[in-house]
Amino acid sequence: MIAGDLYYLMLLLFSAGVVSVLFTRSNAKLTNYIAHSIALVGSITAILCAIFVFVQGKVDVVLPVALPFGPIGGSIDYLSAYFLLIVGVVGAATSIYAYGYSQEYYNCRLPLMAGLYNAFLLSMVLVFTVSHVVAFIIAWEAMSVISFFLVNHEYEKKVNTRAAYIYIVMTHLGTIFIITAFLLLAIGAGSMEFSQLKGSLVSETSRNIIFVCVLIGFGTKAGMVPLHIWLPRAHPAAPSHVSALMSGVMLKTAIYGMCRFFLEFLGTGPVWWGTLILVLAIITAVIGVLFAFIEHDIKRLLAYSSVENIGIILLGIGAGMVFMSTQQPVLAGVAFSAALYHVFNHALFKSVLFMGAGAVLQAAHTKNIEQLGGLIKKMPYTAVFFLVSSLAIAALPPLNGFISEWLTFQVLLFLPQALVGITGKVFSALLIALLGLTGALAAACFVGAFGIAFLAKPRSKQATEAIEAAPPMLVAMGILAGLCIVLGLWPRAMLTILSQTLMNFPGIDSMGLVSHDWYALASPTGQSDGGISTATIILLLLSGAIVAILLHSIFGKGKVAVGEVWTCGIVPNYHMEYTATGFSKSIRMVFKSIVHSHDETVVNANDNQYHGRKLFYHVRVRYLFDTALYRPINKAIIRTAHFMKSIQTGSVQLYVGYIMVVTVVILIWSTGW
Amino acid sequence: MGELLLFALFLPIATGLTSMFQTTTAALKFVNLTGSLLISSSLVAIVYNITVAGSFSYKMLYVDDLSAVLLSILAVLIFTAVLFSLSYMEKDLVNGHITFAMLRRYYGLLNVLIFTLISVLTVGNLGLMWVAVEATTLASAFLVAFYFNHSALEAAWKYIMVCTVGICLALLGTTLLYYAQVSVVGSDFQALNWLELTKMSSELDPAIVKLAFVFILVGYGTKTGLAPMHTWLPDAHSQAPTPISALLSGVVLSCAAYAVMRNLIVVQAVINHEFLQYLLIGFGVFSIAVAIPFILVQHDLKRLLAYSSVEHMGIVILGIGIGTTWSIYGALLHMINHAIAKSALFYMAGVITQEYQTKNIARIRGLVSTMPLVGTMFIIGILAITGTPPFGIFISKFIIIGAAFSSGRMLLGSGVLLLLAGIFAGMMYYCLAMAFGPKPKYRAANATIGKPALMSMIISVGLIIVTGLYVPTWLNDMLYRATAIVMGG
Amino acid sequence: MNILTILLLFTTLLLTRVSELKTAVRIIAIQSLMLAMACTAVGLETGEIQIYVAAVLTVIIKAGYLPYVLLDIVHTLQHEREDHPILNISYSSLAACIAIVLSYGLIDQALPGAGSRDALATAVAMTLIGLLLIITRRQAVMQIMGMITMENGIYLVGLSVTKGFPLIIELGVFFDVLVAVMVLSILTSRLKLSGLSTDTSILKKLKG
Amino acid sequence: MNIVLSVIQALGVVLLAPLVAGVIKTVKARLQNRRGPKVFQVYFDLIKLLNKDSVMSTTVSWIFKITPFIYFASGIAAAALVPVVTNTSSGIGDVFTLIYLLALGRFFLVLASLDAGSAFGGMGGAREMFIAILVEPALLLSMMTVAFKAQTTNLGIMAIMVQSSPLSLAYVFAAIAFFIVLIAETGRIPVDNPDTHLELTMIHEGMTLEYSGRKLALIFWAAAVKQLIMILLFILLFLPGNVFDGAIDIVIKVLLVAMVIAIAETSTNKLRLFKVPDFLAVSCLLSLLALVAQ
Repeated sequence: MIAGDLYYLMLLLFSAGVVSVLFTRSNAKLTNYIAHSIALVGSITAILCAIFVFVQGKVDVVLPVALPFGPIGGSIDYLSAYFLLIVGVVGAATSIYAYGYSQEYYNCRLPLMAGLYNAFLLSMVLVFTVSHVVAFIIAWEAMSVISFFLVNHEYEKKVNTRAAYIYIVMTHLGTIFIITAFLLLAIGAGSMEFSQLKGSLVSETSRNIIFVCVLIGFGTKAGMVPLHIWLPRAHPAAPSHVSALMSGVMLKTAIYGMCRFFLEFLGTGPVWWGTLILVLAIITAVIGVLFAFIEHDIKRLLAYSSVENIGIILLGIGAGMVFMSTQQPVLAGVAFSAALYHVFNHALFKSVLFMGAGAVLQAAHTKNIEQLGGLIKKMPYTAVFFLVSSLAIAALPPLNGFISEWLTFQVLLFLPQALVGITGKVFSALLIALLGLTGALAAACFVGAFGIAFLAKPRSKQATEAIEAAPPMLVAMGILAGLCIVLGLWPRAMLTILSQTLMNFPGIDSMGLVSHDWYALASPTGQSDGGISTATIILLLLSGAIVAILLHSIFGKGKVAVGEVWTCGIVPNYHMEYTATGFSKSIRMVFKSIVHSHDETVVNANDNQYHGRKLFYHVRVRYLFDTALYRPINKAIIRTAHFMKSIQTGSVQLYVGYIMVVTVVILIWSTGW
Repeated sequence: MGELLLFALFLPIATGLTSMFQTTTAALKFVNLTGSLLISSSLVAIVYNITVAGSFSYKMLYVDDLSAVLLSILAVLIFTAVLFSLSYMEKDLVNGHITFAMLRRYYGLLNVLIFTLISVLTVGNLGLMWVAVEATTLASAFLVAFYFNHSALEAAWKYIMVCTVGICLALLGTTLLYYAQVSVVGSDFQALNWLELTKMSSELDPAIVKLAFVFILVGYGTKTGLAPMHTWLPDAHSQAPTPISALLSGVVLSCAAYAVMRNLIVVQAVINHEFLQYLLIGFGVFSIAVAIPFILVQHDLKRLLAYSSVEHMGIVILGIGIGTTWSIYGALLHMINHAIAKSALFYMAGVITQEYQTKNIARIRGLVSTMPLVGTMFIIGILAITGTPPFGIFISKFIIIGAAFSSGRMLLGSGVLLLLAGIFAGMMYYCLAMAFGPKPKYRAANATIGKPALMSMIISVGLIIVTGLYVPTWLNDMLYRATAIVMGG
Repeated sequence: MNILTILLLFTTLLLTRVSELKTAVRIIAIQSLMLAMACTAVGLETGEIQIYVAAVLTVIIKAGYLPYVLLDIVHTLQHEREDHPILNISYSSLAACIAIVLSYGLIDQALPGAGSRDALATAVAMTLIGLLLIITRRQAVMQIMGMITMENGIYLVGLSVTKGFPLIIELGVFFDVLVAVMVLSILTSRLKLSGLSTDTSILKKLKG
Repeated sequence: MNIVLSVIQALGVVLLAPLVAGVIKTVKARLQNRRGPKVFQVYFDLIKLLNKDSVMSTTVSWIFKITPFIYFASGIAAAALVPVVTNTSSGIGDVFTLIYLLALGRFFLVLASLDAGSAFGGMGGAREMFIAILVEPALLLSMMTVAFKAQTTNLGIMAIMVQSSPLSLAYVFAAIAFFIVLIAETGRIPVDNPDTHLELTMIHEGMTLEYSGRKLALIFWAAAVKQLIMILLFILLFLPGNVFDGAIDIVIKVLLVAMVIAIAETSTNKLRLFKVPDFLAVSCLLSLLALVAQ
């Protein structure tokens, strides 16, 4: 099997990448190029491996570890291959990007970072491919720990360490639920091999418990509200290409896990499973995008938008489960295709956005978009790629985001077939409306981000001095942005892969969407005229543009005078430009119950009231879930701990007393047996 | 073989005596290094013999695979501990914390402690085992009080008081067990030899045996550091010289657990299994739970580690209590992993406290910048001790939890997982606080760590990392045989 | 035999009432002597040599050497007496009585018909009262007393149910007791030297 | 075949859109007892603008330059999707496509408004986005009332279904709901005032403030197109049954709706910006009622 060999080669390469930094650590340049080249080759190998699996069928491999659980192996079926493909594509791009971006870190522990970067890719690959409970959990936790170190890489900033701490604790809590879910299945099956785990072997109650555990466990990793608090902290803290990987791929490991459980292990469940997921999903989407919209730190903004997109993906999964439980395989197939399609899309454009943010950060040394502006002239290519991916993430045609969003909408449209009755109808309608709200908010959010960061005049000195990013970074962004367009125009390619990915799972018929002509997107119900055609859309847009150009030039070529903006007679400067704060003000006011910003104050920095007033506008947003949920819990725990500590008073008499009491108690208790 | 055993018992005495007569630090170091090497290698030889030739009995001495597991721990820890002491204690000497006479006494007592530990693991008789266990307490008492400052004295006093009271109860239990044996066969017979006891265990009077086991469990449990008898543990660990803390939590606790197991083997034939399981599981879970608040809110680095020992002994006893093959296997493996990881952590804590001249966590900052290697290993160690993959402790923890599940105690399993998460949160919090953050101005500005100390840490950490992904076959088989012994097969 | 047990019980109860350390040590000595006599009594019954050895050892170590050492320490610490025990004199003797009742109950419950009932009950009571002393007394020396009492109690248990351990174990136990008390007394004198009183209830620096 | 039809139809919509705008203007003027401009005045305005030279700010980038074309193109593309002549246009007329095409135009227009770097532009853009965010769910909800019944989002099928079904309470609710959306989407009183340049109230005008000459013409035109599209959607999806047959019916309905808009505009006065959410909430509630009533 070529795929198997490629797999081992890939593992070998990534491990080599980890080891290589030990030898090259003296020379930063060398470290950068060698380590990241290895990562690049490894990622490409991953892509090839995935392709071969799709061509030749699933392969099984054995991992070189000796643990008291018997032989531990991996198996790369289509689902694994699909996610392997994602790792490969994004990993390759980020590796190229790293050539340029790592120069920031030449005197900031680059060897460590490069090594961890390779290890991170390795761990993610393993998570997607291993087929043994213990191996999965080891890979899973290793992934978390490695990314934790990467988040904490710039530990000179206290906030990063804090973020890393919250991240590792949250993810550890999540892992507990995952372990519980796995063990419950494993004792049912009497084996820890994935192939043996079957939901049919455990009781109904434990199936429900497993479902809840999976939801919490993987939901924590995915950043499902209200378990998302680590995400907007951790992602910005990591180096940008790592943030790209974390948002683009690592979050998807959770989706992968959910798919494994819901499609393979647990089997079809009651309707409330899917419904619960749907509810959580829509909450996640709306909350995420709201917080993204009011955010000024561009990387935090992107992180919150990841939360939103996870919500959209979960919508697909939830709907799919509902359809599975009501025996509608075709619709289930569509739903899961929508989810997985969006998984890939989000991996692409979110990576580009994070890379773009990284380029901006490198050029202007700030993540605060209020400080930026006018970058479109300084960094034209970055701007283009950022714009393309913004359009994609805003789900605008003719880009890939639109396709997956359209599919999701279709799925929700047909939801009443599963959730019959008026409530089902109203529920679905609300879901659609809220998804629409999410989409609009996302569009607004990225209009704001791009408009404030890249357009108009620079708002600070460093923004004025910004320069275009290094060629490798541009190449990396270009590749992925290009893929965004391709997948937007050529949905059939992805849908074919998806249909194969979902083929073998029970209760799913994924063939419905693959239509005969390359550009078309068939309707979920297969009826002839329910679908859309990307070709038509692009054609119409082009013809419209032509008409516009004709109109524009029909009356000869008019002169174009160039002049300053009229600002009531004052020389225009950047103080007059609209700010991100202002841009999101109205939304902050309408949704104040969720994104309530307390103490919005205007401060006069200049002590003289009348002459040379210098006004600053301060906003502090109250993060609902921190203040309302996590801080109280934290306080309570610490208080209890303080109280409990009073048992160790230091009095030896008391200590001996404990022994006496214990003895007597046990003696009395033992007489009962 | 018998000679080998005697040799192993004799060596530490010899080393101790010779080191009492040394006059230079160099000579002292040489003697102890060679001594420890010899002791460890002889122990390794014993373990090897057991793995190939099975159990072996010689006069009052008896070793089998169960002892072999503990002996292999002992072999590793004796070597690393002595190796670490070489540079650590010398630094104390240079800093003027101790005099040369004290140094000599240190090595003397250390070897006595080693002797008692070996004898605990090699005697074949519950009564003698009691004597040996009590002897470990007494031998280590002066080591706890080594610096003879106020807190050291206090710690030692509590250590002896609490432990001896506990051990007295164990003696009471042993006496009752003896009574049970005597009332079956005459007193002239192989008294308290556990092979005999195990043979006839089914004939013993359940009521007395139960009574006896309660006392024995409370007694040895005190030494094992089970809550609520653990109270001596943090004091002793935090005041003793660091190598001793490592030995205490690595070996002494494990040896006490070993004593519990030995008695368990005898009694489980007659006592209601439910009762035993509830008792042990109860103690185990309670120990884990009690450790949490002290780890969540802690100011003293060594106490932090000490409470983590309480937790881990809880896990071990829990594993034994669940009582399936799988769980006991896990418990034994957990003993090994914990011993190595915790000793490594204590060594690092020792170096850190020496460089920063404080045990106060709040004053320790920027480890990775002051001493990169130790800092990194410290983080790894903390991750390992909190049961994060891919390190050994995760494997054994996972096995025990898995056993809890497969024995139908799902709630117990996931509950324990949650408790462990609490401990993880606490440990990581302080670990990050110490490892990162700003580089201190004056403290540990130019940290100099002795080669031997570094070596011992590297060995231990290396072992932690290896055992995470690779459990050698001989160890695997040995553990399975030991498990069979504990199961009473 | 019975008389001896009664006397042992009496000495033990007496121990809960004294506050003068010297007296306490003397009482311990007497108690140990009683124990030795009990030993010999058992020896007379069974006629086993090892029990006589045990008796001799008891006399030498517990009744002779240890009290001597302890008295030594008590001399070094002037006018240290158990003035304010955690549980005052009358209450602690009340607790002692409860302990006796408890032990009788325990014996009847757990080991009916094992050895002589009174001896066993006395032994268990001594153990409990020993614990009680450790818990309710502040003075280091008094706690040592408590411990020795416990030891004696357990020894008496052994004596009354199994006619004593095999010799080798016996020796080991004696050795341990000896060393334990030695260590404790050294620590006590160290406490004294390090400028503290030997009031163990102020040893509360290490907590949490 | 379908493509050609739809392109023709799109051109038709484009050509007629200014007329509708003119009609609304005239009717409104008459209601206010003014003579008002001629019905065809809008065409003259556009031609005049197309002849003019234009001024461009120094700060703007290529975004500003291409926006008018994209805006216009998205308008035309959207127009092609509305099933006026192309009733069962397979694979083209899709609700979500239409909505997101309009969103595409808006996206760029708002970017352009930020591009010039003037306070008014930003303000206009921010408000436009604000309105759009609130309109989106209302629009979708009202559309769903029909789509759920038709079990598809293809406009053609939906239109046929609607035209062939009798008038019911559901349609009344849905129609009102969508009419509110229409007002908000096309930026008319009481949400926005299309013909004011008063800084504090303007939204759409604010965004286009920096445009002049032929680019402004394109944007105006596209806006008119968008308005006509919304009116057509209203007619086709929310007014079941047809009085006359074929094109006449649609024309008459369009004129009627235009008058209704004019009346609505004269009889109400502009809402405060933060009253708009309540206004749209009404629409959402009506849509839900319509759903329930089906």
